[in-house]
This record gives sequence, C-alpha cells and structure tokens, in this order.
Amino acid sequence: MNQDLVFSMLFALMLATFVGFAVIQNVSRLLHTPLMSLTNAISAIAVVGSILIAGEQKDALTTVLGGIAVFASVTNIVSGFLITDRMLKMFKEKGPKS
Amino acid sequence: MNQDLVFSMLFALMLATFVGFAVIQNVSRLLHTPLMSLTNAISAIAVVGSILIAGEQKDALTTVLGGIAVFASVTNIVSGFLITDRMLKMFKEKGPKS
Amino acid sequence: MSEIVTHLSYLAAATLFIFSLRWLNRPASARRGVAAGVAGMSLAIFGTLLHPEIITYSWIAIAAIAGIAVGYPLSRVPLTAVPQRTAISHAFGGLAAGLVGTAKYLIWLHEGELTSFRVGAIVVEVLLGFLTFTGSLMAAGKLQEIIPTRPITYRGQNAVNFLLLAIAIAAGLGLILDPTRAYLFPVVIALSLSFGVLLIIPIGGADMPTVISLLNSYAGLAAVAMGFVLENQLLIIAGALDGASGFILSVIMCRAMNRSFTNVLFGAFGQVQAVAGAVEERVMKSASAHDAADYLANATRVVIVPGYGMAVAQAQHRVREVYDSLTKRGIDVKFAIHPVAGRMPGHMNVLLAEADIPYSALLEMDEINPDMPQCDVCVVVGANDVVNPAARADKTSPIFGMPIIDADKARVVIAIKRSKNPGFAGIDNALFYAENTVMVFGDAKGVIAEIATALKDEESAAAA
Amino acid sequence: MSEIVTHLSYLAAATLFIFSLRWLNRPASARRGVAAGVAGMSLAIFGTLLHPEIITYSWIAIAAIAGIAVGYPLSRVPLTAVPQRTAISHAFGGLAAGLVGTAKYLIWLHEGELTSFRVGAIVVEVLLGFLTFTGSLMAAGKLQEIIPTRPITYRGQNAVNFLLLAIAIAAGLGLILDPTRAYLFPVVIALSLSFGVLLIIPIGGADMPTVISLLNSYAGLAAVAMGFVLENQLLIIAGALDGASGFILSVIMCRAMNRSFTNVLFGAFGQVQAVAGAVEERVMKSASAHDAADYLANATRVVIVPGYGMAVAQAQHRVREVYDSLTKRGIDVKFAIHPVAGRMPGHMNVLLAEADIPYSALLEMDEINPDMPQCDVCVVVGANDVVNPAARADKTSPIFGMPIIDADKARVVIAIKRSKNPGFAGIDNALFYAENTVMVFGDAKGVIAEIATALKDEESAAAA
Ligand SMILES: NC(=O)c1ccc[n+]([C@@H]2O[C@H](COP(=O)([O-])OP(=O)(O)OC[C@H]3O[C@@H](n4cnc5c(N)ncnc54)[C@H](OP(=O)(O)O)[C@@H]3O)[C@@H](O)[C@H]2O)c1
Ligand SMILES: NC(=O)c1ccc[n+]([C@@H]2O[C@H](COP(=O)([O-])OP(=O)(O)OC[C@H]3O[C@@H](n4cnc5c(N)ncnc54)[C@H](OP(=O)(O)O)[C@@H]3O)[C@@H](O)[C@H]2O)c1
Repeated sequence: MNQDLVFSMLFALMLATFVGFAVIQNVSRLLHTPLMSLTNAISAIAVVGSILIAGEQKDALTTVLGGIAVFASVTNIVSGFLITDRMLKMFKEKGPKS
Repeated sequence: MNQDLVFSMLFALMLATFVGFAVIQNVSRLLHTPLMSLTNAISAIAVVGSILIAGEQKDALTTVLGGIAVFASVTNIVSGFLITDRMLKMFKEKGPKS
Repeated sequence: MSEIVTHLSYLAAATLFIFSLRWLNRPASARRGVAAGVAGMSLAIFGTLLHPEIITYSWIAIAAIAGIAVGYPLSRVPLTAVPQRTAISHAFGGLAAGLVGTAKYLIWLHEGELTSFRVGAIVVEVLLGFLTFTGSLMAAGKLQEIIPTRPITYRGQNAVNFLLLAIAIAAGLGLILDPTRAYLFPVVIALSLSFGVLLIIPIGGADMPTVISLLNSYAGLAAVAMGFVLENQLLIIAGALDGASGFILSVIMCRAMNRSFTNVLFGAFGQVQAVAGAVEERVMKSASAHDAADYLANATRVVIVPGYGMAVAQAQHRVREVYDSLTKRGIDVKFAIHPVAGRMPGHMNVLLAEADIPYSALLEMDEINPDMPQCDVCVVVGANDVVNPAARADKTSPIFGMPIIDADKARVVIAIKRSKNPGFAGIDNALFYAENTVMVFGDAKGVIAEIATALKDEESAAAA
Repeated sequence: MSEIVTHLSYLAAATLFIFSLRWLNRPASARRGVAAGVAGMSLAIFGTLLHPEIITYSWIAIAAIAGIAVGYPLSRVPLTAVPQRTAISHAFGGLAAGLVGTAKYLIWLHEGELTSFRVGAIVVEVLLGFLTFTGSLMAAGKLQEIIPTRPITYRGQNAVNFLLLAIAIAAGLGLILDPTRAYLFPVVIALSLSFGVLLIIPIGGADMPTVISLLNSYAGLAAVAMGFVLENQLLIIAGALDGASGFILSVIMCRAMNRSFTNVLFGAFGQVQAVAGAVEERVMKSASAHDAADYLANATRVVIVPGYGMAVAQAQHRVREVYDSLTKRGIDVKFAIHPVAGRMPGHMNVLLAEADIPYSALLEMDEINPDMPQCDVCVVVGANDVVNPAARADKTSPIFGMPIIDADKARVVIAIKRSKNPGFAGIDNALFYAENTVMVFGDAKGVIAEIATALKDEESAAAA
C-alpha cells in the first residue's frame, strides 16, 4: 500500500471534516429534518463499493454479499432523495392563500 | 506520474478551496489588515520546495536558485508572522486607561 | 482513459455533495441542494460502472431494481414515521458497509493481498457498519414501539459491554498483526452485531432521536473507513460530511436538552418516569374550546407553541385553519419553534410546512422570547417540557438549564393536552397551574378543530 | 520511517494553518491564530529538513539567516507602510515560486524525468510566480511613490498585452507538447516578467490595494501549482487558503467601491482626476479648532469618521486624546469604520488599535448608520469619499451606488482636511458645503492636537 496515497486520503479526511462542519453549521434550523434524510441519501455512497463487489464476481459468496449491499444502498439513495424532496416541496415562504 | 496521485491532489485543491472560503469569510472585519499579513506568511510555504532544491545540490545553478528561494521565503515567514503579531497585540477589548 | 473519466466523475460528485449540503442553508435554495445530491450520486454510480473489473452487470441491475422497489414506498411514509424511516435507512447503510468490508476481506484473503493497513481499515469499517446495522434496527423498533421503549438495565451492564468491546478490539488487533487469522473475522462480526443491540437496550425510547443522529455519524465513519479500504476519496468525503452532520445534530439536541452525551447514552433516561406529583394537589383552570376561541378573537398578538402532542394528533392542518381565521381578522400570529420540540430536529417546521404555513411565520426560540411579554394569547399545542418554567427557575429539576420558550410571560396562556400527564421528561409543569393559564383538555386535533369552527361561526354570525 | 514523520508533520501543518485562519474570526483568539501559524510553518520546515535527498544544510542555513536578517526589519516598518511591505512580500513569494519552478524544470530536463503533466504544472507556477514578482514590485513602487502613480495608458495597450499573453500561452503549450524544447522556457520567463510590469502600468496608484489583494491570490495559486509540481498536498492547501483570502479581500474592496474587477484592472481609474469643480462657487463654512472643541464639549453623542487623511497625518494618537477627554466627561464617542476607508482593508482598525482605542468603540458602517440621525456631532478626520452623499443620491457620480457612512445625517458635522482638494475618487463632496457642516482646515494631526488642548484647557479651567 502506497504511503503517499494513504496520506493523501488522510488529507482528504481532514479537509472534508472541516468542510463538513462549516457547511452543516450553516444549514437553516428550519431544515434539520430534511438535512437528516439528505445526508442519509449521501451516505449511501457505499453503493460505489457495493457495485464493485457485486460486479467483480470473484466468487458466489462475495457476489451475494455485494448484491445485498447494492440493494441496501440503492434503497437508501431512492428513499433518501425522494423523501427529502417531498419535505422540501412543502416549505413555502408565503402560504398559498394568505 | 501516478494518476491516482494527481487526482488526490485535485481533491485536496477542491476541498481546500471550500475550506478557504468558509474560513476567510468568517474572519472579523476588524482584522483584515492582519489577515493580509498572516496569509502572506502562510503562503511562504514555498519554503518547502525551496529547501529541497537548495539542499539537493543537483548543480550549481539550481542550488543558487534554491538558495535565493529559501532566502525569499524565510524573509516572508519572519516578517509576516512578526508583523501580524505586532498588529494583533494592539487590539484591545477595553482601552488600558478607560 | 476510462479511469480518468471515473476519477473526474468522482471529483465532480464530491463537489456536488458539498454544494448539496451548502444549499440547505435556506429554504429557497434547498431543492437545488437535492438536485445537486442526485446529480452527484448519479455521477458516482456512472463512474463506478465504468470500472473495467466489473464483468457482469446483471446482479447489479437486479439488486438495484429491488432497491428501487423497496426505496420508493419507504419515501412515502407519513411524516410522523420519519424518525423510524431514518433509523431503518441507517441500518441499511451500516449493513452495506459491513458486507462490503467482509467481502473485501474474503477476496483479498483469497488473493493473498491483505496488508495490515487494509485489514485495519476493514476492521473499523465492519465494526462500525454492523454496530450501526443492529443498533439502528433496535432504535427503529423502539420508535415504532415494536420493542419495549423503556430502558432495560441490569447490574454490571457497562462492565459487560466494555468487556465485549475489549474482546472485539483484541480480535481486531489480532487480525491486523496477522491478516490470515481468518477465524477471528467472524468474531469481530458477531461482536459488533451484538454490540449494536446491547448499546441501545439501556436507552429509553424517547432518547432515540439523539441516538439516531449518533448512528448517522457512525454510518458516516463507516463510509470513511470504506474509503480507506477501497482507496477512494469520494467515499471519504461523503462519509465525513455525513459524520459531521450526525455529530452536529446530536450536539444540538443534547445542548437544547441541557444533557451530556454520556447522560444520553448511559443515563437510562425515562426509566424512573414520573417521580412527579409530590401530590400537593394544585388546581388547574379548565376551559372549553369555545372560551379559547373567544380569547383568540379578542387578541392582537398570538403566539402558538407546537410540541410533540401536535405531531401525535396530526393537528397541524387544523392549526392552519385557526391561523387563517385569525390572520384574516388582522391578528398577528407567530409560531414559536423550540429546537427540540417534537421528537426530531426540525420536526415542527416540517409539519407546519406540510400544512402550508409560510415559514416566515415560524420563529426560533431566541427570536421570539424577547417579544413574549407583548403577546396577548399564547396557545400551547401539545408542548410541555419546552415551555416548563422549572428549566429557568428550579435548580433541582432534571431539566434545569435547558433553554425554553417563555410561554408563561404571555398575558393569557391556553394549553391544549389530553390529561394531566407529564411530557417526555416525566416531570410536572408549573405553567399549567399558573394564574394566567387555562387548560383545554382533549386531543389536539379535536380541540383545535372546535376552535376553528367556533371562530368561523362567529365570523359568519358577524357577517350575517 | 522518516518519510512517515515528514508526512505526519505536513498533515499537522496543514491542519494548523486552517486553525490559524479560523482563529482570526475574533480579536480575542487572533493571537492564538498566529501561534498556530508559526507552529504549522515550523512543522513544515522540520518535515522538509528530514528529507533524505538533502545532502547539505549549509546553503539552506546561510539563506535562512539572510532571510531572517532581512525579514526582521521588514516587520518593524511603520503601519502606514504596511501596504508596501505586503506588496514586497508578495514579490518575494512570487520570486520563490518562479525560481523553484525553473530549478525543477532544469533538474528534470537533465534527468530526463519531464512529463507533460509536470511541465504543465511548472509552466503555470512560473507564469504566476514571475508575474506576481514584477507586478508586486511595481505595486510597491507606486505605493511608495517611487514610480509615478498615475495610470499610464496608450492606444492598443490591451491588444499588446493580450498578444504577449497569447505568445506566453503558446510557448507553454509548446513545452507541454514536447518538454525538451528547452529554448521555450526562457521565453515563458521573460514574458511573465514583462507581463507583471505591463499589467500594473495602466492602473492608478490608488487602486494598488485591490491589485495587491489580487496578487496575493496569484501568489497563492503559484503555491498550488508548486504543490502539483512537487506532489505535495500541504503546498496545495496553504496555497488555496491564500488564494481564497486574496480573492475575497479584493471582492470586498471592489464591492465597497461599487466597481467591478474589470474596471479596477482596465479602467485606468484616477487618470482623468478632478473633472471636478464645474466651478459653481459654493461656500464652505470654516471654523477654528477652538470652535470644534466647543461643539464637542456640548454634545452627548459623538461619532468620529476616520479616513485616509488620518493615516497620512498619523493623527490616531491625538484622536485618542480627544476620545479620552470626551469619554471622561461622559460623552458617548463611537468610531464609524467604512470597509474601504484608508488604503487597505482594515486600515483604520489597525491604526486606532495602535492608539489603544478599544475595539468595542469601533463600529462598522452598517451598525452605525441607523444611529447617525441621533448623533450630535460627527467629526470627519481626513475622510472624504466614504462620506460623500453623492454615492447615495447622484446617479451621474462615478461613485454612485457605493455604500457610505451617513455623516450628513448628524446634527453638526466637523470636517478636518488640509484643503478643498478632492479625495481618492477625484470628485467634489457636497457634504463639505452642507448647512450643518463646518470645515476645520489644516493637517489632521495638528488640528486634532489643538482640539485636544482646547478640551483640556477648558477642563482645568472648570476644575480651577
Ligand atoms: N426534538 C428532538 O430532537 C428531541 C430529541 C430527543 C428528545 N426530545 C425531547 O422531547 C421533548 C419535546 O418537548 P415537547 O414539549 O415538544 O413535548 P413533551 O414535553 O413530550 O410533551 C408533549 C405533550 O403533548 C401532549 N400530548 C400527547 N399527545 C397528545 C394529543 N394527541 N393531543 C394533545 N396533546 C397531546 C402530552 O400530554 P398529554 O399526555 O396530557 O396529552 C405531553 O404533555 C423534550 O423534552 C425534548 O428534550 C426531543
Ligand atoms: N481601504 C481600501 O482597502 C481601499 C482600497 C482601494 C481604494 N480605496 C479608496 O480609498 C478611498 C478611501 O476613502 P477615504 O474617505 O478614507 O479617503 P479619501 O476619499 O481618499 O479622502 C482622504 C481625505 O483626507 C484628506 N487628507 C489627506 N492628508 C491629510 C492630512 N495630512 N490631514 C488632514 N487631511 C488630510 C484629503 O483632503 P486634503 O487633501 O484636502 O487634506 C482627502 O480629502 C475610497 O475612495 C476608497 O474607494 C480604499
């Protein structure tokens, strides 16, 4: 395992943590529930690893594990983004009638 | 040149740009002059490259170039941090006599 | 060449994820944030599918279709079930991380490609992943009340848990020192699965929202670990964003409840329920919905404080009717939103938005408190702890120090709840016995509907 | 092993740099920020010195000692010279980047290690580095008024500049396509050196602060490019932080002047100086320092608006005496700080802090403007454009739209300047002719000293 690469991942982790804190602290309090479901969907990025395992088909067992992982991740992606959008659609600056 | 490494540097650039904007936008307006001299000192990080060139001593010309670069960077480091601290020392929440 | 495209799409995906969360900073740009998230995820998938090591797409396609089939209905759950849905979603996320880690271990074991670094990253990924999996399932069960919600404790519980953790870590270290000790791997899996269960058992159902946010954080960290396993920065970045979000939300909740992490995780809160009623019978003034409507009709400034009861009763649409009637008469109506009103962060905002109440009428606690003394009528709809003045005054109260909405400072307080029972924290609330408070007992939906009708009747009477 | 230590120290250094800038968010933590920066830089140097490729430390040590010898005096310059110092510092930074890039090219050329990617990064580094070098020297010269400050323009200037740029880019592309075309390298160097000069020539001296911030940004980008050359993330991160800072500061300046980047860079501002005085002789009311002291002594609320003139006259310590006298009498004194008062961002804050005025008395434009109508006496000390009401009202004014401090809304305005000459923007200021304005002509330091003495005399007279 290449040392440069390990450290470049540590750099990414350090920077992303700063970005994460900065960005999340600015999220409007109004939207904390949609925030939970949006990060839910984003954390389904595990789909990347799952696809590789399911597609490589090294052996039956790992293919099954990968397939389940793809299923679980896609479920999260679909339900996470859809429910976030469903909630956000409800937020209106001015009520429709008033 | 390893492709993974190039992209890991691009990731670092992207993330650091976000961090930079987030952090600088939070700097107090009171301190914009010290900010200028502090970033000045930090950008003297070029000292890293300069030291390598001056120390490797591949040939006379590059050693001289590296030496000048070390000189220029160290000048910036020393003057940048010192003047920033000098300015910041002057900022007081309450004046000494009042 | 295809490798460059993959790299580029990962880079773009990471950038889009950051923008996605950034745009949640205000409602006007929030839907753009979802679009950015979808675009980022599509790019990530696209880039992954280009990978030359993938030899067949059929299993991927089948699993993805199954995922869509399950994911779609999960996105249509009623808003009251959002906490449970979130918990299940974390369980799925943890499961995926755990399975990918396990598969990677098996593949590399077979190919002789295991290094200590790789095994270390895999162990972290698997531990966090499976712990999140069972822990989130338990949390979902408690929220849905399939599993008993009361905290289950026994002597030596923490000792047992820490012992298990120590064994798991020892097994992990054993694997790192000699990656081929494959028999240790199932041990790690089994321990992390049971750990998830054991950690949640002693925590009360009502603390589940904080636990869910923490599990969100763990799911993020599992993704980070997967990033180290697969040497993939996109996973690290997305995981870190997720981890930061879960962490910040749980800190916000703890702070707004004036409790520490340790207290939430090990405090077995809600166990002793209702030490309350030192039975010094105090008197509540009770009134009818009609009386409440009269108070409201004669007010100039009204503040509505919604709480968990409004969510349970699904009363938000009736609240909207009252809001409409009153604003039509020129009465100024504002909603005071406490950061932990309800059972998840932002709960009240979502419900009121669902009922088409403009978010400009929703004020945060800190914004509205200075104006409470100018408020004529404050309507407390199924809120309790978040308006309990003991938090300000009574040093012995378990919620002392928690910031509250100063409902008691309004000229008249109308409190709507079903009974004299306490709220989440299980303690009595002096507000309900105060001079200027009248209680309207009943289900929030029913009561508010009556108030709305009374107001409308009066209107048509006046018009006629 | 030493490699891991190097990597770890770089990682820690990058983290410390971020904290360093973060802690500048308020004065109380700002000095900790400097400490973090110093620690980060020390770690970076330490990690670099461990590098096994370094065969001798003697040249490094000599160069470093020379750097310290020059750097220390540069840190003791008077505060009025800070813009020049900053410019020189950017020049040094650009020079270092350019030289390192050149040396790397030569070394790799010799060793046959050049790839297109490497040459591409080197070309960017060298272009930005040398351009920053000469550009910053020019800027420093204009600020120090060694070089004529007025913009020098001629027909076809932009065409010539763009032609040179095109040639430089073509040469760079030629190098990238065939890295061994060493004869193209000096062309790139020469063009970027001349480019730095040519770009600054048409910009007026007074626009130098904005230019300096932009050059700051370029210096940062040069460091980023160096990071790509040396495959070093620390350089990329530090460079990006620097680039963001320079960019944001120049945007703030442009916005506060209501001008665009293009206008600053190509507008040749300050060239046509003083189209002013359409010579409709209007009358200014002139008064003595003694009169001014009387106005002040009878006020309840005083606002002082400092500007470039206070900096030039070094009047801040006298201002402090007046501030002390007035506050001792119980008069409320505040300072109104315009974002571009003076000649660099934050200029006034530093000067007033130097004079020991507490920063709680310094208010930003947006904070103080709503209170200006309640202000009894507003003292304008060497400020001009930043209090010019034409920015609010006169659509034809070149500064129309620039946000200003509403000095004209105060009951009485006392304006201190040496003459009837215009300020930076070269335009007349209706404030000085207004009904409620009195002018006290003279050098700011002298006038304010007289006012301070008058106030003290009065005090001792009252005491006697
Ligand atoms: N939001 C979060 O993220 C979060 C997370 C963790 C914990 N918490 C905790 O949850 C609590 C939230 O406070 P809260 O004031 O919103 O709620 P609460 O203190 O739990 O009180 C809810 C009240 O609503 C009433 N109620 C229940 N069902 C009702 C119905 N159908 N109609 C009318 N009234 C009904 C209950 O009284 P009756 O039974 O008499 O009707 C109860 O007093 C806080 O203690 C907070 O710390 C919140
Ligand atoms: N701060 C920044 O970052 C920055 C950057 C770029 C451009 N600028 C520009 O700089 C200007 C700053 O506005 P400003 O109001 O501070 O300054 P200004 O508009 O340049 O006016 C300064 C005034 O001070 C007077 N003065 C000069 N020397 C003096 C002395 N020794 N004693 C007393 N008075 C003296 C001058 O009048 P007399 O000659 O009659 O004495 C002049 O009217 C703005 O136009 C801004 O856009 C600022």
